[in-house]
Amino acid sequence: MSDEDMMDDEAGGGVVKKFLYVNRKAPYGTIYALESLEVVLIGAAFDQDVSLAFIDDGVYQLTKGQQTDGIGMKNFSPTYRALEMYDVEKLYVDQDSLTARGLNAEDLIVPVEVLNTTQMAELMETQDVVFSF
Amino acid sequence: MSDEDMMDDEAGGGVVKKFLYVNRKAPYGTIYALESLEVVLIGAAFDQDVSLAFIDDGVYQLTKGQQTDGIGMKNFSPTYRALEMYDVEKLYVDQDSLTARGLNAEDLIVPVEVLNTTQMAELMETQDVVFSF
Amino acid sequence: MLLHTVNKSPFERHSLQSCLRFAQAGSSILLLEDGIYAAIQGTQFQPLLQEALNDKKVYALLPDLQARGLPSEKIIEGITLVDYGDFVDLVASHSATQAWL
Amino acid sequence: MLLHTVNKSPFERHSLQSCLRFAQAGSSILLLEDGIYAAIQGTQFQPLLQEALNDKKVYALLPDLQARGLPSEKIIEGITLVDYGDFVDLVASHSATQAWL
Amino acid sequence: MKFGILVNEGPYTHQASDSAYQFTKAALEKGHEIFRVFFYHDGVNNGTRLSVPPQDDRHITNRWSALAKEHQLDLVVCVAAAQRRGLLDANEAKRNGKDADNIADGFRISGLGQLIEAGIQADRLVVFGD
Amino acid sequence: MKFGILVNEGPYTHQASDSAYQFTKAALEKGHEIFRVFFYHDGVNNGTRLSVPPQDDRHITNRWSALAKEHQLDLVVCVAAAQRRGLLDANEAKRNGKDADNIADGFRISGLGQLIEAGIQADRLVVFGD
Repeated sequence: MSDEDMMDDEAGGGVVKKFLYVNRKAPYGTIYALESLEVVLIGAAFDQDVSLAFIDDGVYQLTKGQQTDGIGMKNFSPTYRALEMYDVEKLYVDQDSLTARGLNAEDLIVPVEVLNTTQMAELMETQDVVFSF
Repeated sequence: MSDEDMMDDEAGGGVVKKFLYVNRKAPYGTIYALESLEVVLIGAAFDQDVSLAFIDDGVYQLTKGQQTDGIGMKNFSPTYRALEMYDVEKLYVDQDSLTARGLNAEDLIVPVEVLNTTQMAELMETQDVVFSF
Repeated sequence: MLLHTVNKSPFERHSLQSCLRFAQAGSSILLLEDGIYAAIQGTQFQPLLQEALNDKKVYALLPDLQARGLPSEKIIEGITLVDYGDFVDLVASHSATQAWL
Repeated sequence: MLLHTVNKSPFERHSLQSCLRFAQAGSSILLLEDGIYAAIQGTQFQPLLQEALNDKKVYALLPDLQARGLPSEKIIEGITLVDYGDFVDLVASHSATQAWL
Repeated sequence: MKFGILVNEGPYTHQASDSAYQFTKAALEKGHEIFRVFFYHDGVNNGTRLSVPPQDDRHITNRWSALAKEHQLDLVVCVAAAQRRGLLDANEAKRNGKDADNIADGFRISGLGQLIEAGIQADRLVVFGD
Repeated sequence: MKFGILVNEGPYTHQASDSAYQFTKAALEKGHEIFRVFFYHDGVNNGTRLSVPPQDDRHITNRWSALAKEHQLDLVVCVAAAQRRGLLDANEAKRNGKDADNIADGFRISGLGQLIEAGIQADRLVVFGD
């Protein structure tokens, strides 16, 4: 991250809002997953109440075993493991999205909380700010 | 169109190939429909055997009654009517795509030939070059 | 309650279905850009929208409908047509906006 | 015969279904980029792919599978894994390529 | 009310920037305040001064610049996304050893923190994308 | 065999340019000829020399430039699409009264006729897009 990314640290001035990052896109085919993660990392410095939701193809961002040498891109999936150090600990994954893709929580690179549709919908309803990319 | 667009006129040197332009995207939400049409217009100068296929949301490109003042864009649908002057006369529309959208040939701004799936598939198979945008 | 926005054609992408799966009773859904194609009568999506209308408000952005040549009389009954000013009001009157990109 | 390419996730877009509707017996389909998610066993798309395999060849780009962490043993039987060089050969050995963008 | 606007896509290719512009204009007309318009992903390309659209088409960048001038809007382009895609101001060009810059009037380059700040400070954040 | 390559999307945002590059490289390694790589829609943004990706990431534009230099590839950016999106060479900048240009080494700007010509002259045309 460049210097500028840090210069607004603490610009919130004590306000704590509920921020939800909604991840619905697969990695590598498009850049949204990677650039969303960059926002999460920068945003972590602002001490807001941050949650990440992985829905639809967004669950593919978290799969184990990504090896990107063949496509010449950087494998950014280990960064999800670093989120804990940034105190970003609320990672929620949609159960139906996992099931539809033949995946379960053990296939994912980080520990997550798996939510059913109602739980995820309720999580969304409590948010102050919803980021989608 | 700018001067450069014309400078390669007749670059084909007598070869006649079957060119198919496959239009599967709705207009205005993205620019693909408009910029595809720009290729068709330039390509018309090259005297190739040109066909246009409208499939899936591509059939929405041809709907009558488009009025774009409210979104501040230019309505480019009348350009499809000009294709005939460029000797681009083979416009094929997928029947199933029309039906799924509650449309029929009378809802379209230009006369087209409506094809069933098998006919469209056979048209595709005969092509030398398939452009998709 | 949330305002959900859907800007994708339901024939091309699954955004609308995902939105409808998570939208709570009492929330609102705004169809805009290519999302407005979901508002038309007589497609496979009409039952989904009608079910949503039972306990949610559904809006469609009129300038986007007009651009795409869709006459107002083909819109599913119960869907409210709005302009950009109304869109602003909708954002203001809901607790937050969630875009189903 | 045509080589069809599909680079979109079948969970996100309808490109795969459209491709399969028009792909003729004897033609080939290459899944690449996010399109490779269609090649996995146990999803709703497996029956579609298996039907396609009856009279068409289906290929999936291995570098894209690896990038996305999909092990080869989870691929539907009958789908052939290829690299970029094989992709070139496939284009060369088919009459034309149609990209289902 | 204070609005934050996030634009995720570049000009012309997707309608996102158009919808964001119409929304922003309508909000201003209703007397609302626009805390910031943040351009991310390909959205950074809205900030180029080198764009020459056809004469019968809208000029998306100039339209944003004019609205910013009229209403003192804060149009912020994400520095990381902009570097990837080749959108630079004079400082960034110099810092990265580039011989030209291409940012338009009324846009400024800054960090992602400006987006988070918009989320915190604005009463509502609205996202326009693909 | 002679291949024509069409790239419809810009760098980084979509994988299209990456896949096109890998395909082109593989085709050259197999001894095929690349008649032309044509950049259309947002694909024109692959031709900017102002891009500064993170140091641990690939440099998509430089990669194309290097491949073009090594194999005398013809990398053509569509003029109409480029004007819309602010990708200019020195001539285009002058012609349109712009104070800067941003095209990278090895790319040239020309008309859509060059794409049609690629369709005619190449044995196969392969499209990479969104």
